[in-house]
Amino acid sequence: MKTKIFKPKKSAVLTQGNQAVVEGALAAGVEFFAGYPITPASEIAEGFARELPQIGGKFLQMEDEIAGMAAVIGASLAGKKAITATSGPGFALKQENLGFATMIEVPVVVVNVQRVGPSTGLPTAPSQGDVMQTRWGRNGDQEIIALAPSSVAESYELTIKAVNLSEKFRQPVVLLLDEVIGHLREKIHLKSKEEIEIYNRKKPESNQNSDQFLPYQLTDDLIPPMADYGSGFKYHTSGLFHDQSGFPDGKKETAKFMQDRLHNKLHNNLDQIIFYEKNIRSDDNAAVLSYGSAARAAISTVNTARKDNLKAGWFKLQTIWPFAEEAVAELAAQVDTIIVPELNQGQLIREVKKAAAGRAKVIGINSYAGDLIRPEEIRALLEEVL
Amino acid sequence: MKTKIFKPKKSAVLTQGNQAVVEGALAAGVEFFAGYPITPASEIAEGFARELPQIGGKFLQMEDEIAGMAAVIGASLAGKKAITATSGPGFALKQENLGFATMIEVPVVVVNVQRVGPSTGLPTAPSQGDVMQTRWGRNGDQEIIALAPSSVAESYELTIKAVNLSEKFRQPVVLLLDEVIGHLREKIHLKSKEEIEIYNRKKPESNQNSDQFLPYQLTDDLIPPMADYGSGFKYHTSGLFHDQSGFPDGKKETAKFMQDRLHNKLHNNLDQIIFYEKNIRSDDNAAVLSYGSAARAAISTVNTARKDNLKAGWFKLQTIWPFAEEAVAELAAQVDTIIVPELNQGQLIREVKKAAAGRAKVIGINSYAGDLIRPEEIRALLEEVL
Amino acid sequence: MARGDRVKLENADWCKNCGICISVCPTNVLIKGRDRVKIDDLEKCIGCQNCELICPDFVLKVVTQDEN
Amino acid sequence: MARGDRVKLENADWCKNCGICISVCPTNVLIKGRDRVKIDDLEKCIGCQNCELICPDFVLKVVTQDEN
Amino acid sequence: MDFEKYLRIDKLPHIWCPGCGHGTILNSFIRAFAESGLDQDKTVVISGIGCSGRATGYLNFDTLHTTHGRAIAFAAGVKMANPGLNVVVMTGDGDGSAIGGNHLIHAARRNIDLTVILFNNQIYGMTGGQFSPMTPTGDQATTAPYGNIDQNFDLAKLVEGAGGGFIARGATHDPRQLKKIYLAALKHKGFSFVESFSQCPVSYGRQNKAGDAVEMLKKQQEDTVSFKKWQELSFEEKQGKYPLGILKEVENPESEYTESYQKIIKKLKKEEAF
Amino acid sequence: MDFEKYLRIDKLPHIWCPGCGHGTILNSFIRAFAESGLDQDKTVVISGIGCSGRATGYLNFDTLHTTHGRAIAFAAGVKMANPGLNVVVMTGDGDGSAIGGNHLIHAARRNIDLTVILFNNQIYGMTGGQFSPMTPTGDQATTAPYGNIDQNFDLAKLVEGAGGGFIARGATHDPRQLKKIYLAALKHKGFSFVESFSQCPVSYGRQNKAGDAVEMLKKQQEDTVSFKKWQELSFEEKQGKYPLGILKEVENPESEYTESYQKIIKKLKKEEAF
Amino acid sequence: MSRYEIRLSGAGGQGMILAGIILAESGVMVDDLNVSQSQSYGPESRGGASRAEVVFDEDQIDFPKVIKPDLLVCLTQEAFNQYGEDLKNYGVIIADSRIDTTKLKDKLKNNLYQLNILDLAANKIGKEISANMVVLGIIAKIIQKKIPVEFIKKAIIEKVPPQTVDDNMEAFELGFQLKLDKRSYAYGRI
Amino acid sequence: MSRYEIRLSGAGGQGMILAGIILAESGVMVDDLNVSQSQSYGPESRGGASRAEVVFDEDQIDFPKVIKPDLLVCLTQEAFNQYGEDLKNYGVIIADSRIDTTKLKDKLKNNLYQLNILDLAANKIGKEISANMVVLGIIAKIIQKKIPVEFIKKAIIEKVPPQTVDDNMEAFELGFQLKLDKRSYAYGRI
Ligand SMILES: Cc1ncc(C[n+]2csc(CCOP(=O)(O)OP(=O)(O)O)c2C)c(N)n1
Ligand SMILES: Cc1ncc(C[n+]2csc(CCOP(=O)(O)OP(=O)(O)O)c2C)c(N)n1
Ligand code: SF4
Ligand code: SF4
Ligand code: SF4
Ligand code: SF4
Ligand code: SF4
Ligand code: SF4
Ligand SMILES: [Mg+2]
Ligand SMILES: [Mg+2]
Repeated sequence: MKTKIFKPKKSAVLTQGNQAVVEGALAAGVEFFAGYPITPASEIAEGFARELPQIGGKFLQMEDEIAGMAAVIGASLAGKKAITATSGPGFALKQENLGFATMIEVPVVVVNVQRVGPSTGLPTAPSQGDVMQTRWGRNGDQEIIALAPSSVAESYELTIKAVNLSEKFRQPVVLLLDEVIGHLREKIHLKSKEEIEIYNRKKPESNQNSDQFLPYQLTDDLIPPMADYGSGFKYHTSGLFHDQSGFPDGKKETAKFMQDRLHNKLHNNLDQIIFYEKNIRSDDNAAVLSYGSAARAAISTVNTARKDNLKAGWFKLQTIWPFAEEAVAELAAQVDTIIVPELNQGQLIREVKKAAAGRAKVIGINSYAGDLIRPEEIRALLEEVL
Repeated sequence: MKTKIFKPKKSAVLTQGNQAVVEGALAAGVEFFAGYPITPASEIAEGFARELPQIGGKFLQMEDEIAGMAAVIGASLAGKKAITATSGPGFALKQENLGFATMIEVPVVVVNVQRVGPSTGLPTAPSQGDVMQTRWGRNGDQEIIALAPSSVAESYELTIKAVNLSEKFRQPVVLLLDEVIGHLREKIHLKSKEEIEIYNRKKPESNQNSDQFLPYQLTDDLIPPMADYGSGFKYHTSGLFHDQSGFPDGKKETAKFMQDRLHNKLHNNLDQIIFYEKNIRSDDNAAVLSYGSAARAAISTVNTARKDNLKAGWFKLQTIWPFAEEAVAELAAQVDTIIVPELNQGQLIREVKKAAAGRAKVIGINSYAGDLIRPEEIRALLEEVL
Repeated sequence: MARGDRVKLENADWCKNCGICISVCPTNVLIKGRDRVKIDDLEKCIGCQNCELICPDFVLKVVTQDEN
Repeated sequence: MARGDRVKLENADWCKNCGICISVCPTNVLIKGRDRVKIDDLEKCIGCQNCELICPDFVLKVVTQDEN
Repeated sequence: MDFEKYLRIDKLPHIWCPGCGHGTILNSFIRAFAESGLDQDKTVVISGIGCSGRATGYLNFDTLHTTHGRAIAFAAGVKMANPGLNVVVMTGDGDGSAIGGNHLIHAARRNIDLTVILFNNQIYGMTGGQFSPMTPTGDQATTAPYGNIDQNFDLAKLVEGAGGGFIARGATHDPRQLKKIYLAALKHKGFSFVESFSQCPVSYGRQNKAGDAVEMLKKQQEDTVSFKKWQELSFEEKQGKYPLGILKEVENPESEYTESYQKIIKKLKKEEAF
Repeated sequence: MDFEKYLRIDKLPHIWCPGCGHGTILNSFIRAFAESGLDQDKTVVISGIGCSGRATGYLNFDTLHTTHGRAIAFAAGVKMANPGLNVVVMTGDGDGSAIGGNHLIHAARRNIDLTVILFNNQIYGMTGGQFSPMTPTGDQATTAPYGNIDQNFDLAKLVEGAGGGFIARGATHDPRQLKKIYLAALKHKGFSFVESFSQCPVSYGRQNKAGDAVEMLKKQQEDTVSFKKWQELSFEEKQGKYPLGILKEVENPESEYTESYQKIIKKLKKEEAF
Repeated sequence: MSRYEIRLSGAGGQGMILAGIILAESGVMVDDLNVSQSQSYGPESRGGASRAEVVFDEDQIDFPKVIKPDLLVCLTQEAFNQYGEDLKNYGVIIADSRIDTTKLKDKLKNNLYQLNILDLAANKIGKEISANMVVLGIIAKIIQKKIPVEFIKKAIIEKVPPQTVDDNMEAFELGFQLKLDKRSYAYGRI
Repeated sequence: MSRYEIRLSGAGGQGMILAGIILAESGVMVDDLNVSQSQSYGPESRGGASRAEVVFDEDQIDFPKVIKPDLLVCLTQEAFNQYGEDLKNYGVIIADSRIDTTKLKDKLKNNLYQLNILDLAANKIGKEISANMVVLGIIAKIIQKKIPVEFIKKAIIEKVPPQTVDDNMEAFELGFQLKLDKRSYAYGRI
């Protein structure tokens, strides 16, 4: 049997985006995967099936996506960093339990390698059509953290970040790739253990009296310490609104308090959650704001356009949700036009428009039938507005 | 056995919102229900279980919500007007097949009697937390029609409208009630057959040659005629992007063409889809924009406020999606402030803000833990802004 | 089980007066009360635990008599 | 089945050369070709239909000889 | 019985209706658990949504009240992540055999070491009496006002058909047997399934004019017979009768899922060592 | 065989790989259908997602290519809405027994008059060879690089456990029998289930070094035996062998679901008449 | 009548919800009168406090729930403690005699009628469960100018199981006969 | 080298994707060279035209797919028809000799090398499937100034099944030996 052992490798490797997710997750300490295969995300499951048993971790192929989502939540409660991966239609099936994970505050990462929808759509073509599904695919208002890599290297980096954020905020995190990034092979540099910052969930103090343990304790940072199953706390968890003890009481005050805490634990810490890169010069009149695979064309276009003295800059979101409202508002105050290329009919542009609130013109470039947006298209629009 | 036969009844009756949905659906010609019970929507299933066999229609309790959604789509393809009902968590489970229904253009109505989420949340308390889930709960961009009644009478009326719209546009329609409207009993007036306008889906001409039949024919109105199963056309339907013949060809042009047609068949006809009521006087400075149960407090407040000479008006959306962008933009041009009370953390207000684009101040009043918004709260804010 | 074991309303407050214990008692020790079950004649109790084991509400406990 | 029934490459274009038909022919009528199956010796065909029934690609049809 | 040890006393009395059999199931379960010698701190109990789903709130273990129908899938994740934990699932007939039917059969197929206790009250109790896959044909339910036309599952057969290794059926009228079965199920290495007949005097009983809990228990007793006796019955006599007891027990700890996985890990470690 | 009548000739050749057994299943199906005397115009064929799911694209009926795993649920809706239609479901082992397992057992339980043909190639073919609930223990799959540790279902037993009335198993190496079985299944009033062994030389065969389609068919033949013969085998001889043929057929058209429902409608009509 | 709001509160199982529905049904029989009826669901409805509300209005009923009751009925201490002081200043409180009302705000003392509803039902009808019909009788008297007593009786007959009609009507009459003289202004506001 | 784009096209099963991956792997061995490699998935990848792309750049690779190839390989008529004219004006087209190239735009005629790749593989190696290695040999020669031939060979050895290494290397050498003289400017642009 030819097996690949996960161990420090030569640092420069040719890696597929989907495999980079596997490498990133393992580097961040993930020990559990459960899921159900689907194009174009199956390589992630396959990668974990290969790698996890080698480090004593567990790979579980479940009967469907719903079960896969349930199993990773269970594994996380049992103390393991856990991840699942799917694509649009399967992501829809995971939503109910994703909401449950938010409610009971379980760290877990959900990867969605997007393909063109609606429905079965074009299973092997790229899309960014699940940006809004990520934010709103469930009942209720709850926030979610979502990151979107634009390269194989970023797939590796942001997977590590996703795991860390989920651990830090006791919160499910979604990683949005798309078919192009998932299947792209690029040369990337893997990091050594020392180079990687890892965050592990806060646990109850070891001297914590188990009788007084509050699994949803109100702490200063609004993030309750989390006890592994089997560590003696014998605590209760429920998808009903619950008080600090974890028990539902049916009271509206309790629900209100919890809704607010869930919201604030993220919104008090946006600086730790929202990542973006930008290159905007003080005299740029237009900016191309993008994320994921669309960012590749965006940056490429701006780089060439600048050689031709066009006054354009770029802004690349790595964190999609919560949306970088402030930074984008600032951007809108600076430039006249923001161009938002997306592989959908215009999803995140809605947030950009809201943040811009009329201060800058916001124009979308949309490809929603499986083609990448090409630099020429963005260039043409840039020339038009500049 | 004590059974209630569905037949023309005395016109004024005390009816629960959930029962009004049943009455409305039957009046509109619905002959099929499939679903899975869930609080606070179960009375809808129970109503159909009682009524449908009496008119020769079919009630099917399936093993879960996914199957319920599938079955109504199947029934619709077999030529019956079909409906299902659920609440937030079950609605999440229906999303994948709801996307399929949009893709293959099947008329079907999905009722969601909203309760407080996320997750199991507060199952017996009202919410408008699924407004965004309705629009975005699936993979891809596809549009949806969604109506939201604010009273028992409107539940009856809008159910009829929902069935009609779904038939007319070969399109799933979502009806968003909430726990209060669903369980409220009000005196309503049922209509006689003559008073009700019914729309039946367009079918292929009877002399249509079955060999030349194109199940997704490009027609002027962009709505292909729909053949019942068993009527001899032997056509194919798929959740993959397909051409006029119904067969997928994997081509991006086909996908693009189809995405655009699906979008345009609704957007070319917004006047037939978007319903609202308003009472804005030319000198009103503020408007309360609302929908569903929140509209009751909104209108009540405005009516009393006017007695105290406050310059306020109201705007009640019956159609939530597609959003009444134009009408709201117009409203924003007229008043200084738009108040948007919602039983969520602010969902439809996002659309209002986008439409207002800075022309009016848009302020939300949000209750998201199971309490109704009360007239006093709106009044206080009105006084503050006026 | 030691002779002299007898039933006790260990968590009387939890009793919902469902009557199941009464129906399984071989010696008619228990009877319905207004809000909860009552011990009619403790002396008849043979400590068989039928009632304790079936009570859905954890009300009853068979204890050695001196605990009672 | 009338005597004289013989195999025919009814939809030759669809043949994927998988070889299944060859393996089920009792009289070695068929052989692999470059892109598709070939009839080696039609005369050996006994019209048993083994090949027609198992062909996954609807290539083969047994017909009475004069149709061939 | 030391209630305080296994119950969350401060959460009692529970919300179940007077005479609800679910309480008897809990009662029998904690006795079985006490006798099992298993480590309470290393035991996780997981439930779905329904009246039965509320069981976890009263049990003094690590407890998880999940989404409707998915408890077994959560449990599989917990068990795989830490095979050292004892994992018990408490589910309803709707939760476990309607929406959750798939997870049930797949867990049985994989032979993963879970103890699944299905509270079968033959109805959706929590939502007010819609029929479930366990409601007998002909019965009344709020969604079967003219009598249920669905055939009900024989869950023991279903789980056996799925490959389950330990299959048993108990009933609340015989808590002694119920306890014994739970004990055996807890001790069984591999997937174990216990269908537990429970009476729901409210959501099932009222519409079916089944009388109060006491009458329902009497009926339950009449409809059931020990597995041993049942085997001796003629085909005709078996109709409408359900055998109680351990119906199947295959000792095959080798094929238990987490063990099989562990073997792969061990094997790879060895390979690496070379 | 009049291919033009039952196939969409213009869609052929199909996309299946050379030697894929799915084509043989279609071949046998259309022959059975032709013989059945059923009205082609009144017949709907519904599939899920997978290589098997593509079957509907080639069949000249009203055809529906649904979402992954849900074909049976769609079919139930079609059949209930118009019981006059013949409804056939074509599903894969992943589609029908993994994600769609619940719909399968519930349709069997209800005894709704569908003909379910499950293409069992023991693998997720379409997505490139991940193991399915039908992949034998020990086999290779892209998600089981160290050998599959899952136990596979015996689908016939599962469907029987769920209450299915017509259960059969056929295999592509014997298309004559396959056709006969399909014919019987089509004619059976009530739920009928035919597991159909199919070879996947690409997604299954390659990783398992199973050779080409011809070799796989040979192996298939070795692993199977007629139901009649199988019954005469000793317990040991049965191991690893699958019986082929009609394994169970209960004639009970009375309990067919749409009929039972029709009875309610009739009864209510009568009541109204008074 | 202009907007008139009734809140019925008690324990789960005391039939307050049925009473609310019957009141609403009687309102339906009045031409041009609008009716909204709601109740509390949720944990409270199984045990704990239970609440039913009815709003009548000749105009359109904008807000469908009770804003401040004109008429409040409390059958249990728990219900009284929770709702007892939430009513219009001219509103009427009907409380069962078993309830300790000493803590009621002084300014509301005048609005309070304390009546032996439960005892009447238990002793005269022999079923405490009939208390809801006693309550309906009391309310019928209060609102009889606007909703004919016959309509309420008709609604009772339609809504209760046939074999219980007699008992229920008897309980209704008991309630209707109870004395409610001293603060007749309560009637005027209807 | 500055950005250099290669597109390999042929039929599914001709190993174009493996060839692309091997090229990319060889680029990884070059310090400070960035590499992006992609391919077409979808219906085309099972039968029909198949496509693999490799982009090399010493700078960061912004757009990861080929914008306009510097080097285009077509093994089938279908691939040639689809991609044949989409390349930089100074780009190089490598087409198999079986392809009818008469319809190629005149201005591109000079960019075309037509080589008997498939025949070489079929006749000299005995397996047409080795054509992809012949192609790699040709490309290796073209890009040897920037990517050492040894790196490509090493990548081949790593990526093909051990027992096929010899055949594959032989095919590679066949390709490498093919004459490519007349338009040497193609090399200069690398
Ligand atoms: C996704 C989803 N669908 C439906 C429901 C509503 N629901 C809650 S419990 C339940 C049925 C409970 O029945 P059962 O499992 O038999 O438990 P019981 O209450 O009878 O103990 C249903 C349908 C839900 N909470 N979530
Ligand atoms: C919700 C969802 N999950 C997963 C997939 C991906 N998917 C498509 S086909 C398939 C498996 C197909 O296997 P099987 O049913 O055995 O059919 P086969 O291809 O082997 O004929 C999977 C997992 C999907 N399309 N949708
Ligand atoms: S069984 Fe328990 S709850 Fe029921 S009456 Fe007896 S003691 Fe009370
Ligand atoms: S222990 Fe036995 S005898 Fe005593 S009260 Fe209980 S059931 Fe009766
Ligand atoms: S079985 Fe059919 S496809 Fe295969 S080689 Fe023979 S004719 Fe061709
Ligand atoms: S019909 Fe029979 S004998 Fe003739 S070619 Fe086919 S398999 Fe051979
Ligand atoms: S409704 Fe039935 S199952 Fe639920 S608590 Fe009451 S008696 Fe028990
Ligand atoms: S992958 Fe397997 S199942 Fe799919 S078409 Fe190819 S051989 Fe058939
Ligand atoms: Mg139940
Ligand atoms: Mg398969």
